[in-house]
Amino acid sequence: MVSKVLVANRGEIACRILRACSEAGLESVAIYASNDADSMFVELATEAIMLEGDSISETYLNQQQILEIASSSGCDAIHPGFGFLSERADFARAVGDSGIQWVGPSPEAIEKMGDKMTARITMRHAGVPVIPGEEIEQEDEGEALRAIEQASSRVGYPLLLKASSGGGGKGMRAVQRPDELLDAAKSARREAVAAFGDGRVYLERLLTGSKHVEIQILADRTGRTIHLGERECSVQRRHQKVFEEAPCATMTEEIRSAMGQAAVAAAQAVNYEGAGTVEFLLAPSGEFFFLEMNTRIQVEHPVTELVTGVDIVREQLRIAAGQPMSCGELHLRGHAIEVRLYAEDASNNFLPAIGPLAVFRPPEGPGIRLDTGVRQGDEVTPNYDPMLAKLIVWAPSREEALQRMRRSLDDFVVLGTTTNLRFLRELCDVPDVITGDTDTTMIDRLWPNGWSPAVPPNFTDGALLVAAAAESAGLNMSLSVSNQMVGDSGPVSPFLTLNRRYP
Amino acid sequence: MVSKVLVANRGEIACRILRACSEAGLESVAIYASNDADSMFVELATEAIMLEGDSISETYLNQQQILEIASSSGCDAIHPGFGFLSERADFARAVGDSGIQWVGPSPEAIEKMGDKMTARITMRHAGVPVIPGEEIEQEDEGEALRAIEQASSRVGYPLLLKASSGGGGKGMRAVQRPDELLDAAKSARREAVAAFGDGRVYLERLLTGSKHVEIQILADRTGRTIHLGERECSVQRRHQKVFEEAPCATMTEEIRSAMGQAAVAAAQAVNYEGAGTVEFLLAPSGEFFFLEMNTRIQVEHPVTELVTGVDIVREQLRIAAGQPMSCGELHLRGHAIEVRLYAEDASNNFLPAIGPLAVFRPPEGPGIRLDTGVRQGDEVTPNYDPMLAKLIVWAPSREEALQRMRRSLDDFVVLGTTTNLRFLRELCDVPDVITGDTDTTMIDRLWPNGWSPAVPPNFTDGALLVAAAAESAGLNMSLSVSNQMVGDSGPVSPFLTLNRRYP
Amino acid sequence: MQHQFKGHDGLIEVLLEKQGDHWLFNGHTARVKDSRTLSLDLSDGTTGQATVVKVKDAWWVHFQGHTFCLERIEPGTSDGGDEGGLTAPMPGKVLEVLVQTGDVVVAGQALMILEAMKMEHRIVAATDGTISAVHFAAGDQVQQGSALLELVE
Amino acid sequence: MQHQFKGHDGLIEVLLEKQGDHWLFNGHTARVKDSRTLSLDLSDGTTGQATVVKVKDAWWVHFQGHTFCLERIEPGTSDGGDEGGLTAPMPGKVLEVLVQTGDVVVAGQALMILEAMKMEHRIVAATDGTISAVHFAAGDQVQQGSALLELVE
Repeated sequence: MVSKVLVANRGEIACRILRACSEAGLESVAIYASNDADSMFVELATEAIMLEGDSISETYLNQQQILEIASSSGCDAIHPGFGFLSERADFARAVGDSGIQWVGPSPEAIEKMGDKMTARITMRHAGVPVIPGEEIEQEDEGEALRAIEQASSRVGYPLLLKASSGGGGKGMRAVQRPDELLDAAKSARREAVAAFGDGRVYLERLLTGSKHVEIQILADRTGRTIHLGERECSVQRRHQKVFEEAPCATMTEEIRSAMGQAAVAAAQAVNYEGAGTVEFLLAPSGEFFFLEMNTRIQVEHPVTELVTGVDIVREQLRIAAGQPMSCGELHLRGHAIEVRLYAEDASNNFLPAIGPLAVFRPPEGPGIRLDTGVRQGDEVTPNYDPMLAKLIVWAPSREEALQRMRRSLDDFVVLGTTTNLRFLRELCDVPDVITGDTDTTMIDRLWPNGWSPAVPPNFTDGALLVAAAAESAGLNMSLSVSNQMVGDSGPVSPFLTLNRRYP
Repeated sequence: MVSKVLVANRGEIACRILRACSEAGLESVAIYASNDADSMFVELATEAIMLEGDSISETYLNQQQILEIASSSGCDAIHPGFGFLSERADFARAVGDSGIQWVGPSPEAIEKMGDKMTARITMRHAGVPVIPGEEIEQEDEGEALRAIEQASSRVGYPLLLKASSGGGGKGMRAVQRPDELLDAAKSARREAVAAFGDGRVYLERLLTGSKHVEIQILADRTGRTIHLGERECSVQRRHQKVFEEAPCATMTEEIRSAMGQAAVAAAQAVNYEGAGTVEFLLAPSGEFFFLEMNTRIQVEHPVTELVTGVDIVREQLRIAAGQPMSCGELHLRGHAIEVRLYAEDASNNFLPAIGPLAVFRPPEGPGIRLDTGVRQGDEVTPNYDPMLAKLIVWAPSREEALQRMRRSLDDFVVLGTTTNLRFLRELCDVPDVITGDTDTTMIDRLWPNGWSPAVPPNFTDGALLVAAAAESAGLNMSLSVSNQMVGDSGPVSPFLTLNRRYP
Repeated sequence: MQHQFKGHDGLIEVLLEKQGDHWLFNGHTARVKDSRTLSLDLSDGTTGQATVVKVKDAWWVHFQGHTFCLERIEPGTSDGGDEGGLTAPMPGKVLEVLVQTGDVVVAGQALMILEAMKMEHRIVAATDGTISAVHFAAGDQVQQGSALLELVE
Repeated sequence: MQHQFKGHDGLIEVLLEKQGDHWLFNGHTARVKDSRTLSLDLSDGTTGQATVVKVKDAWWVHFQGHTFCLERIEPGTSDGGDEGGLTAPMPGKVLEVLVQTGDVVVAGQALMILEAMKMEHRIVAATDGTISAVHFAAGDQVQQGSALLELVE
């Protein structure tokens, strides 16, 4: 039985989960750091409890404190969302030991998939294709380097060195020629030790021109494990996805079926429970290889929800409560695209940006979904991830979905903080995106020297005119307000300036 | 070819159509009365042209003026939306005669379905079941009354008198006993003459306890006519729908198939083209009877879009351009519910209300669609229909859709103008709504003496506390603003007060 | 503080208490979060955010799916400790300014006299304090809601 | 009127003309719709709504999918005919009030002197007109954006 869920997360995914709890008739508890006191997700829970401490490790990563809050507030389940503690097997184990239901797979499944070398070996045993390569078991530096050298000739060049505990590109090195190998191996190990306290690396053949395609999995305790089709997430900048879609434009029924079966086999190999994602590299040849499994809900889950009609978060809650998943036979319908709106300067190497969301006006109309944890008047701070929102569109066809995405991005107004809106909009006009011929190196290939916006000269003139006219017409009355409202919750409240006149 | 579309409508349906044009890459022209200059739909068109004149007949019903604007602005198509000129055969004919494409069926189809007596006869010939009854062809009052009296004994009591040109309950009388017949017939004819200049009436058996179920139709010029399943719209107040869903909760595959075939036959009988709706009464016995056909897009089309995945407005535009419709084989998926948010006092016989939308904050989250033509800061005036928005939710099951609708209505904040939000919210808890046992008399049956909200006493106390605290804390600074911003466009612009200090 | 609202069956009196930044009434507690939002904590344990806005004389309140429109009765004179009193209650004309910048005033003291809707209205100090600014002079037209004076406690 | 903005390669000068309620620059036209929206009519026939907001010194503008952040260079003195001049350009203190309600003034005439950021700023009339209200007196503290005086053309 699950009746009261603690959501151990913040921002848009906390909003997503808290609303699902509300619709499912479950009570919910939000936990928040003091700098999140006015954030939207805090308002969506039945109860909200402030975390003591300042840094992330004292708050959202503080297992002990979160467990105590869960117990004292009478929660019988914890949903970790993604990031933070979602893939910490020790936390999942501690939650279970406290008699609280973990909304996710067993600690053992998290461990097996969390160590990439173990995952490769497990998958190979389960008959799931992995990227040709070799694990290096030696821990001693000298022995490891010798083993890497020997393995490299078997794997072949170009190759990829990857840290077993790695993630987000850390401890990863592409090696083009044998003479680069030793330096690359040493630096990859150094980085991996620094970042994860674990220098183990493995070698993989470097597959260029491949697509990143992943399969959504659901498994319940009745023994049913199904896949919900694929998502393509090849369009990445700095190893982070920005443009995701379902289905994959170049997918065939045969590959989908084979990949889906492989993903189900991967999940069953670790007795998986709940929602998870098996990531593959899909080579132009149609061959695909296991990359890793994410043992949690994924940022891009909405595109799968829109084409399958399955509410993945509701199913997570059902499965955690011991119920069978509710979805029956699945049919993919239409096409969904998600873009990630970041507070970042796409024209300056995607550097994170901060500032007030002086105007935050999402697009409207049918087929548009916005998953966000911010609203107009909020402040973007350097404290957390700079993702502001996920804009997701659905349409009957991929062409119509791209049309709808273009209009949605054109209509999306965010002022006061630099965002990647225009970068996302230009992506929609890239020929490779239009044809679906995207691969993981596309952005680097298209903009080797960095991206900068193509602005019609007349538009720059027009913007100057607007700014000058607004200044002359005295619209800068809003100036003081934009500053005052910063950090304030609720819909924009420009009256604070006035109110503050009366101390 | 269609390249530039004039939208001869206003409000939310104009927004819906203009966005569809934008996504389809079509240019668009909005026409607006001067009191709509700051309305949202005006901003969504490629061009916006103001109509001269004040009253509706001088503006949105002014065929001549609209045709001239269409010609002079180079439009090659006119989309009439619903209401206004959408079912005026003479306008459809004039549009066609000007060489402009009418987005809708032929003038002949509109005429045949517009006159209800003709429609009954046409349907009977096409083999579509109509409600047992008789048409009264006599025009002379004395002869007509005699014919009505004779027909009444064949039709049986209780019966319904309906004006042939009627609509919206005008010229309609329920007659329970023979001694009420003559008075009812005279007054129905009087009302019909006054409202439509046409006193012809017909008799129908009064079918109590029936559901209002309608079938969405699409027909293109390649000869393909399909139905998109049913909508149930039984929940009505004052003959107007407020709660619509797809599919109908009690529908069987057999009835859907038979009703769908009847609807397709009805459309084919008038060589229908475009989107249309065939309305039926569905008796508890499973028998169904033709009510009327609406030869235009319908207010409640979104629920069909959400369960079929068809973008009906895009298909209208395709069909008008002479292209085949794009949708293939249809599968209904999940459940969609629409409620109509009206500016009205549900506790005072649903009397329309006016006022500023001082706060207008729609619910957020997956599976929610809002079709609206207003935003915070707009003024609700007595000039037009008091419908503010359509809130539509989709979920995998009817139970989940109701859960989502409850949460959405709880989260929807509209302040400054009285709305039916709470009435809609209480509807979601009515046992007949939960089981799906709704019929057209449900609201009258549930609240024979009118509806009033059930408010927990603590909540009233809480609201008083909030109002008193807000007053004491000086939050009424917003007072002057709420008044000033009225009639202003854009996001709330409380600075107008200040700006206006400088003339 | 005391406020009066129009109820279905006559006047409703709300006797408001203040403790720190909390407002109390009948065992319920409210706290201002921003100019449109209050946190509400009812005596039965129900908690949540209320949204509030004033339109003309009425406070509109939304709380957990319920909407209230509470028409406030302005006290006959404005010396009822009304803190909103330093703004113009309606459009009108300044008849007389009774203080100047720097004056020390006591709660209840008349500060300005307005003429509006053919009536005279006294603007009185809600608290003791010092006048830090006077925004209008005799003869000036004022709009509804205009800030008339500033008073620092 | 003239405004300066920071460009990638130095200063950009915008020489603004006003005709009725239209603002003109380089053959393009803009009209204020409300405090956040202007209608824009470019010389190539492109028309649409622009959304605008000022944050600190920068004007943020959105037009048809493009976002601009234009940092404005404040003129050294404020007698450049800037109509925004009747509001306080930054927080500060009123040093001197040079006019009173009812005074007839001409464009360019100094109306008030502010001290802010260790500098004196003259508030000048943008047009000929009559002073209809003076909101602050010498010695008053003002906030950035506060309306200082009212001028009726």
